[in-house]
Amino acid sequence: MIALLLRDLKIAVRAGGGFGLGLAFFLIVVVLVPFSVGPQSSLLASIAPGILWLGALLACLLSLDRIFALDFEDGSLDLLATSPLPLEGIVSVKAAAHWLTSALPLVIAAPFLALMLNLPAAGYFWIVLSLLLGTPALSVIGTFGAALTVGLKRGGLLLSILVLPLYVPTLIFGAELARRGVNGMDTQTPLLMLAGITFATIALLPFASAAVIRINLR
Amino acid sequence: MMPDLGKYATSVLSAYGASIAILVVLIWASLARSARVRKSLEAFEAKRKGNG
Amino acid sequence: MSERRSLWEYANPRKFMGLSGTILPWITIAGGVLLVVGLIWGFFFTPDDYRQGSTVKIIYLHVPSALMAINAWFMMLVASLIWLIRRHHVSALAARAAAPVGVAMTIIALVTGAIWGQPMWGTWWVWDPRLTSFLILFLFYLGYVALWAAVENDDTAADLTSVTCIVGSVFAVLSRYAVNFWNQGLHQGASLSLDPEENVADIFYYPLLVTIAAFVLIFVALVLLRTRTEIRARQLRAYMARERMQ
Amino acid sequence: MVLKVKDLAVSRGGLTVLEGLNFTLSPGQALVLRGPNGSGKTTLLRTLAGLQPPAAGDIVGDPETIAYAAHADGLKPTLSVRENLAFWAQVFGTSDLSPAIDAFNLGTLLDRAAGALSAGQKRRLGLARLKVTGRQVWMLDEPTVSLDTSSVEQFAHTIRDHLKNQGSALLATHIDLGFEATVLDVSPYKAKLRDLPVLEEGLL
Repeated sequence: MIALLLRDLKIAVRAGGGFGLGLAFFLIVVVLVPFSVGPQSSLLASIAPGILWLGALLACLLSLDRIFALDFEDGSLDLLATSPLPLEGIVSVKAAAHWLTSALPLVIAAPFLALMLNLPAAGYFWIVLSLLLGTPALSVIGTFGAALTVGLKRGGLLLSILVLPLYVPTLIFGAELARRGVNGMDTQTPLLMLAGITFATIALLPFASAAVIRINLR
Repeated sequence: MMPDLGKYATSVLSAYGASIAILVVLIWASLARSARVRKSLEAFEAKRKGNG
Repeated sequence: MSERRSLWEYANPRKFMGLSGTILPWITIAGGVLLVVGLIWGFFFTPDDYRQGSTVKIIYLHVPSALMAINAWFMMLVASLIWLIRRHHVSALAARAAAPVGVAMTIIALVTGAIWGQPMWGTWWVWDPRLTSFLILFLFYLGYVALWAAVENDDTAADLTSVTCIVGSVFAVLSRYAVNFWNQGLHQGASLSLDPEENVADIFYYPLLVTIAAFVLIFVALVLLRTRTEIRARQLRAYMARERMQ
Repeated sequence: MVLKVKDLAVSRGGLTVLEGLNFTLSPGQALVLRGPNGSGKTTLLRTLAGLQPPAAGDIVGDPETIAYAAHADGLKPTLSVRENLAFWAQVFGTSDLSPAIDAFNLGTLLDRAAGALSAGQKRRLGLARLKVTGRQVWMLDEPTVSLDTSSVEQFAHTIRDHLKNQGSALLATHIDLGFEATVLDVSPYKAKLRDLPVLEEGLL
């Protein structure tokens, strides 16, 4: 399992792995926002939590189809499925690798982008906390979507259509947590819900993803 | 005959119109596909019988 | 009757085609008659509401379609579970057949809701939790239908969409809860709602029951018709696949 | 006996392609599957490897003894030969790479990226992967594609070695590899067309 994680990280970091593309996308989306809504600091500050969450979500989405596509094309997925590793573990590792390579850089970059959106410094903590807590759910749910569409031609758009509705609860509670935290409101409910969604998806969704991979490999 | 719908006539009529239109499209699409599939299946089975 | 007879017999495609062919005309006629009766009753023979005026007549379409939008998904969930557990092809095909009907019902619910909201709330769209939930449900339907269309092999498509339906159901319920929480401050008062339990008097309620029954029957008729079509299409594809092998 | 197949039927895309297969595989035995393209050899191997369920019949054997090698080698182009092999060794819980490296003459290529290898070299690396799995039953789908004559000889030698050590092999291949093997022609087991895959004939 750890070997698989290390292998995926190594491939992502080496040339041609697409590492950093999501981060660049996140940066560009957030930079485009002031161009589209105007440069007023107060407006930007008030929509910053939502923009950062939406940008992070889209950046995560962008790299989902790579989770299984390469392994499917070169035959590794067949070989992994017949290996001693349980498929549930394989999909969990894949989700973890996606989070480490695609989502974690976004979380780290978020405060700097928040700065550009004139968010008060006290809000950085909540932005980072909500993304840190919510993005694992995005990776795990996205892995399920990637497992559904593995092997499909033109699966990319379908993947987005399937995954985006599943992202709704995570987005709502994540952005709500960030917004409430920034505005100094009560954060307990969204915090608990977001944590609940993340832990429940990590615990349960790999079983669905593995089942779906088995179906697709038949 | 026509009831007096008052100032909301447009809303009510457009709601009825839109809903019935959507239902009609759905029913028409279902029937059209049903007829098409049925015809091609029958054609196929007739051809098979002819051959065998 | 032998002891082996059970409801599951109708999961056999041939039995299903026989039974559905017999009852389909009757259900269609009953549904059509009830729809005409309910809509005429509601449209011509009920008074206006003292606050909502004549817009109250929209409930005869809005409430049944909204109910069917949810029930169609629920039916798909049950059919998906039956397919995954008992591997009856009719079940998977019925789920596939129900999805476009559910889409249409969702659109009717959204459109009538928006048209009702325009004079009542002064805007076509508010991010009311209930309306928003239907919008999200619509997105779930789109993904489900798109997945069926994208996968070539029928059994694979049935398996994948079934899992999607089950996972989607959990997330749909979660979304409903999330949306409620997200817009709790702006929730519209019950006095101006299309929800029948909250503010509909008996005089509006009876024709509403008739249209609800009509929508249920029309839904069943459409699903039966479309399932028959799917079974035939499946049969045709099976013939074609076999021909290619020869 | 490491693998026993009873009345097996396998299907591809909902259609049964082979049926009524019965055979056993013993330690030290090689079984070569023959048959024209599209006859279902790959489907049979995938079924035996556990990637898809049988359409009918039984497969008796421990899936934990099987190492499967498909058409595609599952190599990562940005990883070196050594890294590719070491990864699969770790997945299968083994650690000694040298027998595999020696058997397929990969010693001089170890630090080259797998993406920079020729087709034949990639294939050799893919086959070396089987050796690092440490598993008893090898299932190979067209293993000699893009191998030159001397590499085929190396491969045949490796198989002979494996059989000598009480391993077994199941191969789908067209060429004669020059070792003693039971040949199973799958053509007679082609599924009869009478069975419609799902729905009954004459449905309407």
